[in-house]
This record gives sequence, structure tokens and C-alpha cells, in this order.
Amino acid sequence: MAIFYTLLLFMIIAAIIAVETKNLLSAVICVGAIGFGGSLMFLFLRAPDIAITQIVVEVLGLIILIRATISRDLTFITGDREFFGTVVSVVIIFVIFLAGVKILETKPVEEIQEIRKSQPQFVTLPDFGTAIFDVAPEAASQTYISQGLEKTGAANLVASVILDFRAYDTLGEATVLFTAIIGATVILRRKSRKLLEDAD
Amino acid sequence: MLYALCFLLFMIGLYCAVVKKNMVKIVIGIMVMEYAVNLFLIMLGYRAGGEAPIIDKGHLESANEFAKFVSSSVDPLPQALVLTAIVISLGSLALMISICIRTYEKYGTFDITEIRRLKG
Amino acid sequence: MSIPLPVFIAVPLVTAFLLPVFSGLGRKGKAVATVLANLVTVSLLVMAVASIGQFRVYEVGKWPIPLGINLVLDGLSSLLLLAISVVSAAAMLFSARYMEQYTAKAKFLCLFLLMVAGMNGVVLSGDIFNLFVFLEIASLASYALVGFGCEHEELEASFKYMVLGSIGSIFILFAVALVYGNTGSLNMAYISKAIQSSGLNAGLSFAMALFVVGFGLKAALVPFHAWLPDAHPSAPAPISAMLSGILIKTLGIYALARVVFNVFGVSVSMGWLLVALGLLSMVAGAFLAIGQGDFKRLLAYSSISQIGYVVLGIGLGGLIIARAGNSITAKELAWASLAILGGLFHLVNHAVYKSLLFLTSGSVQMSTGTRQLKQMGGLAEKLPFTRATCTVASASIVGIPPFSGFWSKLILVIAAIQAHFYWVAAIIVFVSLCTLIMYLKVQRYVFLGELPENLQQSKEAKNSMLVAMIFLACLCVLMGLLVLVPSLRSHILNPAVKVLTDGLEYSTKIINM
Amino acid sequence: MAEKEKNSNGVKGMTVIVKTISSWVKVLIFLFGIYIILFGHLTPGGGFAGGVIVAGSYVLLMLAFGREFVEENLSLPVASRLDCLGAFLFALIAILGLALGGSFFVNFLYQKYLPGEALNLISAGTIPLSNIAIGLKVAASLFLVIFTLSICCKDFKPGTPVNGKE
Repeated sequence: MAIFYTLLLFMIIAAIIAVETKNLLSAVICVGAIGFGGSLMFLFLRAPDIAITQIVVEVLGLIILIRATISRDLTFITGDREFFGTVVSVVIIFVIFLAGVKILETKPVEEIQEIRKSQPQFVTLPDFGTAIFDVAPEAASQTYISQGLEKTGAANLVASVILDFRAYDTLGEATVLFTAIIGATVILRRKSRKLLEDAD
Repeated sequence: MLYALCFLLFMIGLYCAVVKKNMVKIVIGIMVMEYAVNLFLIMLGYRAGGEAPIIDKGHLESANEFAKFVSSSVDPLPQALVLTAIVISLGSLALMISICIRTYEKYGTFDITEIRRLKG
Repeated sequence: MSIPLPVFIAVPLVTAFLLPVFSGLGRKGKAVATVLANLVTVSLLVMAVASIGQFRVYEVGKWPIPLGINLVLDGLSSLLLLAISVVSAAAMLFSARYMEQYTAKAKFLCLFLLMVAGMNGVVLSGDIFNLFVFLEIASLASYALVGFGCEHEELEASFKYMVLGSIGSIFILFAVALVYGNTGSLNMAYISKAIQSSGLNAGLSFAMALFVVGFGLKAALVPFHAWLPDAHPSAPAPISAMLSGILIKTLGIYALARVVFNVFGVSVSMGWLLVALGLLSMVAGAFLAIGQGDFKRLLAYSSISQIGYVVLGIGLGGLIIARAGNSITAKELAWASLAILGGLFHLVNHAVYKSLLFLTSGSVQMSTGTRQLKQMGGLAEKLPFTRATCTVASASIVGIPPFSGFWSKLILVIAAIQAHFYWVAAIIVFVSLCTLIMYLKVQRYVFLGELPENLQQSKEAKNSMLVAMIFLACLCVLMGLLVLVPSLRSHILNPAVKVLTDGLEYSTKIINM
Repeated sequence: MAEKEKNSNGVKGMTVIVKTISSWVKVLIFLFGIYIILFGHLTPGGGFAGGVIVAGSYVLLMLAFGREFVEENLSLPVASRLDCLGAFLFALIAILGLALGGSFFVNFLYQKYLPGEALNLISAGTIPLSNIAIGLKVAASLFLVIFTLSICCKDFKPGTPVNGKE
């Protein structure tokens, strides 16, 4: 448990530095730190697939970000922000955060099951470390775990979910990447307009 | 409490994306928000002392072993969702950065207060 | 005849995957790509017409829900599919000639088809995460298309749009995560079933709020509208037509209505919230539009105002249903149906006439090279067809009797009066007057008055652009028939209204299929 | 970091040490990526992670040897075609499911033709095939985007910013 708190605090500190530092390059490097912290976190949360993907995506994402910031003459931020606007946003965001803390509070599974026995109602999220399908009996994940191998033949259940049960999502996801890349090449092309006379 | 910390991370990202005036900072804010949501989803699926949702030879040796796996494996569904979300965020990062670079070329600055051709 | 539902997504997707290959093949390749893309949009239109009035659930990969993802075609989906395919067919036809002034046409067509595929995916999806994925496809394609010109303003508008759009998407994703965490399900029918039996808790209410903000950002409802007046004018004209005409409705209004009405169930406060957002958008959009001196910016602000009508109609219906609760009388149900009918009919009307207006603005911009109203004038004789179609569309949007806009506004006013919301009816009429002023301004500055020296050589738009504009203008005239002819109404509009008034019965219908 | 800076400023490649090592490591990374893709249905990883790793091997080459060197191996149009091909293959698997299995994305191989044996390389029907298609797609597209970004950065001269208020 302590490891999760440590890593999450590490990520939060890195995020604060990334947000507040004046040097864009250090901000980008801090984003890398958040990403690697997240990747370790995924590993400890027993999600090796995500950890691998996160770490490699992080490397490429960093290369893309560094491409954007490096060799620019302005890697330092100059000029102050409007003080009033900042304070207002901080206050609003803090209020939403307090609301979020209330909303994200958890209860042990047994207690939730007890409450739900007398009357079917949603209580809160179950405690960290217990899955939703312990509380929600109709959840699909139970079937994925117990019958995924038999139904799809894939030993890696995450692969069986993304490429068989929910393959349609993955088609969408591949398309998102395709769209983004076509979009990036379109945005980065040298010449965007031509004279109409050329076309005739 | 872990969920709340995760939400704090989300809020830091939101703050950065809303308040900051530098284009790269805004992109960083959006990335931080994405990390927070991904982390939140994975944490939802975690089971204390659980195993990764990958079946190996040991699990198939006997029905007992397999039952033990079923009762301790973490939830594979959020992991599949996060895999999708990570790739989506990578795609939007690439697009966003290319827009930033082109804007920098045109205006010579990353500061959105100086880029004010369009009246809000 | 029943077409497998994924075909609506697979056809544009596969074509889009193949199109970039044509970009290296010179002029001939470009021509082939254009024809291919037009064929796809036309065939989508045919398929959308063929699937009117059906109710079907398609389980992808033969996995029963909640294991797999399902696609749902019901009244609301087929109405939106029809609107998407009409607007995209016209805009695609228009861009065949219009986009000659830009480079990288094959990639433009590819992004266009990806956007269409994304919207079709959103409309047909029965799974909330899948809805998010397809929403991202459509959004990413639109971000890139807004910046297609790669000039100062386009890039700035695109960045603004992309930042706000991404924040909206992340809010939606977070809401999906909360919904999953509380209900353990991602299928809309199952979530809805769980909410029916167990009610809402704080987490789900917060998710609902996040959904409203996220979809509100995509729909550009008034507190979240900052990106729209920049993004829509900066895009190339056919894309402005797509964005204003259909994208904000699919990603914003449709998704919001689906989630609010069919998944979470509409409550009184949610009804009031929608009514308030609608009224705010109507009034603010109209006032801001009158002051604009840029043709396309004026149209963009007017879109915000018109989106307000749609949200108002839907919200009013929801409010009436929620206020009556379980003991709803036939009379109240009729009022609610009328209000929702008005909203949805206005959605379809607006899709047609606003895209037509943007296409005419593109035609004007192409021949004069400017968007500033003050620099134009007297174009009526130079651009007779553009003038005629623009007048038809303006008459529609203002609400002059035989044209389509009149009927939807009339229905909204009648519904508001019947349900005793007299002040709402008054505001609707007032905003209509503002709309009249802004379109009189367009007519006055663009088509009447004196022709400036430098615009003497203005030429009328060419073949395919004209065909697209005339097609939409004919629709503007004929759309009134959708409510006036009972058989059309009972096939196209009424099933869509019924989906929303039935509310949470959506889940039982799908689970029992 | 400093070395990267030099590279993006237009100096061709890095020092000999970096070049030698990266030409060795490149092969290893590439093979590891292929392994991750092929065994995606049995071990952690899969098409996405593997595809990104394969793209990473080319990016390493690009950083070490300069853009022109990589362009000789894998030119932009080819990468763009591979990108389209990968996406198309994945869509094709879905459509084959419709044609042979009766529904979009049916795992027709596993259910009808080639059930394979659990935990073997050849198992799970279309899942490994999908992994390969996605891996191809992801590798090509990420290579493409980083390549395009680097071209853009190179052509841009920091000394002459275009001011917005011209």
C-alpha cells in the first residue's frame, strides 16, 4: 500500500513542478517523470500490459514534446499572468476538488453488500483493492476472467478483451491514431494553398 | 484516499490547462489530466494481493489453481480501456504538438496572449 | 432490406484508409479519390434512407451484451444518420470543386470520411466507452480540418478548439470511469437498468455533471462556446458546413440527450438546466451575431443561437416529463412530445439550412476573396444562384411561413404555450426577430447595394458547388413536409421523439431483444 | 540532451560511439518489438506496445545517424502506405469476420477453422493476426509523425520568427 502512496505523491510533486516551472524543457522532463511514475504504478497495480505500453508511449511522447520545445529560442516563459484570474481559477478548482474528495470516498465491500441487501442502491465506490465486480454481480469482467481463455483462446486476458470481446473499440482506437497522423501531416505540410488558375 | 490523490493530479492538470498562457504548458496540463484518468481507471480494477490477468501453465494444471486465479486476478476490462485511452492520448498529443509548432512558426511565440488575431 | 449496422462505419473507414494512397498519384489519382469519396457519401445516404423506421440491435463479434459491444439503431439514431448523410453528401459534392484551392486534397477527403465515420459510430453506438472512442475520431478529424488552411487564424482557431475539445473529451472519459466504478458496466442499457433499480449516488451525479460539461463543450452551449466563433469561420466552407450543420449536434446534443434521457433518466433539475442552457445560448448567440462584421463569424454565432432552440425543445420536454413523474397524464405526455418534436425537427432543419448558408458563404468568399460584409455588396446580379439559395436558407432560418424553419419554431412556441411556459414562448419569438435582423443585414450587405470596383470580376460558383447548394435549397423548401405529411412524420420524426419520451425503457427494450 | 540539440540543429548524426552502439542496439530493439507483437496474446504487450518499440528503433537511428540516413531505408511515402496497409488489414479482419463468421469482428479462425492449443503461439485465432496488423500500423504511423515533425523543425530557422502583427 505504501508504495502506491509514495509513487502517487511522486507523480503529484512532478506534476506541480511541471506546471509551475518557468523552463519549458524542465517542464517536459517532469512530464516524463510523471509518465514513468505512472508506468511503475501500473506495474505494481498488476497491469503489465499497460506498464509496457505506457513506458514506450512515454518515450515517444517525450521525443515529440522535446522536438517542440528544443531549438526554439523561447524556452523560458516571460511575463506574468493576470493575478485575479489565477486566484479565481484556483478557488474554483479547489472547490471542485473538495467535492471530488467527497464523491470519491470509499467503503469496504462487506458494508456495501450489507446495505445493498436491504435495498438495492448504489452506495460508494468499494475500497481500493477490491474490484467492482465484487459488488456489481452483473459486471462482465467476471466472465472475462473465468471464461476468457475458453471463449477466445488467448492466455493474455487483456489481449482477449481488446482484440476479441471489445475489438470494435480497438478498430476505433487504431482509427484515432490514423486520424491524428493524417491530421499532423496535413497541418505540417509546407504549402497549403495554390492559385485556382493552376487547377483548371 | 488514493482516489482523492488521483483526483488531485487531475485537478493540477486542469489548472494548468485553464490558467497557463503558454501553449506547451497547456498541452502538458492536458497530458497530466490524461495520466490521472488512466491511473484512476486502473486503480478501480485492482484487487489487493491480486495477479496480473495473464494465464500461464501453472494456472491450468488443476481446477483448483484456476479457481485461485479467478478469485485473485485483477479486472482486465479497465486495462483494455486504458490501453485504448493511452493510444488516443498519444494521437491527440501528436496533433496538438504539430499545431503548436506550426503556430510558433507563424507567430514566433508560444504565448497565447500574444496570439490574439481572433477576438474571443 | 437490412444492412448490417457496422457497414455504416466500415464503408467510410475502409475508404479513408485507402485514400492517402492516391495522394501521390497526381491529378488522375486526385480525380479518382474525389469520385470515390463522393460515391461513399452518396451510398451512405442511400443506406440511411433504406434504414428509416427500423429498430435493430447488432452485437459486434456475436458476443452477447454486456460481454461485447452492441450497436443500436433506433428512431433517434436513424434521424441523426439521415441528417449526417444528407449534409455530408452535399458538403462532399461542394468540396469537389471548392477544395481545389488547397493542396493535399486526398488527405482532406480522408479526414472528411473519417469524421463521417466517427459521427456514424457515435450515433449507432450502444456502449458508452465506444461512444467516447468514436467521438474522439470525429473530434480529432475536425481539429485537423479546422486548421486545414495552415494560416495564422486557422492554426490559432484550431489550437483553441483542440484544447477545449480535449478537455471536454477527458471530462467524458473521467465520467465513463466513474460510471464504470459505480455500476461495473459500460453498456448503456445495463447502466440504465442498474440506475433504474438502484438510483443515483454522489459519484454518478458527479459523472452526470461531467457529461453535461463535456458534451456541452462539444456542443458549444453558451458558457462553453468560446471555441466555436473562431473554429467554424476558419475552416474551409464545406467543413464549416459540416461542423455547424451536424458535428456539434452529433457529438454534443445527440450524445447529451442519449445519456441524459436514456441512461441516467431525466430529472427536474436536469430539465431546468437544459432549458436554462438553451435559453442562454439562444439569447447570447443572437445578440453576439448581430454585431458581427464577418460573414462566417455571423453565421457561427447564429449557430450557437440555433443550437439553443434544440436544447430548449429537448429540455422543455424532459422537464415536463420529469415534473409529472410516474403519474404522467396523456396531456402532459403530448406537450412533452410536442416540445421534443420541435427540438428534434429544428435540429434537422438547422442541419440543412445552416450548412447551406455556410456553403453560400464559401461560394461568396471564393468569388470575392473576402469575408467582411462591409467590403461586399451588389453581388445579386453577379452570383444569381448563390443569391437565390442564400435567400431560401435565410428565409428558413428566420422562419418565414412556407419554409422549414417556420414549422419547427411554431411547434416550439405552441409547446411552450400549451405547457404554460409563456415567457419561454416570448423569448423564442424575440430571438426569431433578432435572427431576422441579422439575416436582413446579410442580404443588405452582400447581395444588395452597390457593387464595389474590385469585385467586378466576381464569377458564379461552378457545377458541383451549384448542384450541392441547389440540392440543399430544395430540401429547405420541402422539409416542412416532414411534419405536415402524417406518414412521413410517423416514420421519421415520431420514432425519434418516442425514444426520448420513453426514457429509461430503452434498457428493457435492448436487453429483451 | 545536448546531443539531441545538436542533431536537430542540422548536424548530421552524433559521434562514432553512438553510431556504432545504436546500429547494434537497433537490431535488438527491432527484434524485441517483433517478439512483443507476435506473443501479444500470451504475454504482456501486444500490437501497440510492440509497434511503438519498432518505431522506436527507427527513431533511434534517426537521432544517431540523421534524417537522411533513415530516409534511404524507409522513405515517407512508403511509411504512409504501410500505415494505410496496417489499418486496412485490421479492418479486413473485421470484415472477414462478417463474411465468414456472420458478424463483424467474429473470431472466425478460433471458432471455426484453427482453434489451436491454449498457450501456444498458434492459438486464439485472429487475435495474433490483429496484433500484427496493429503493430504494422502503429509502427509506421509513429515513425511517420516523428519524421514529419523533424522535417518541420529542421526547415524552421529560429533567427527569423514571423511576427503575428505583420
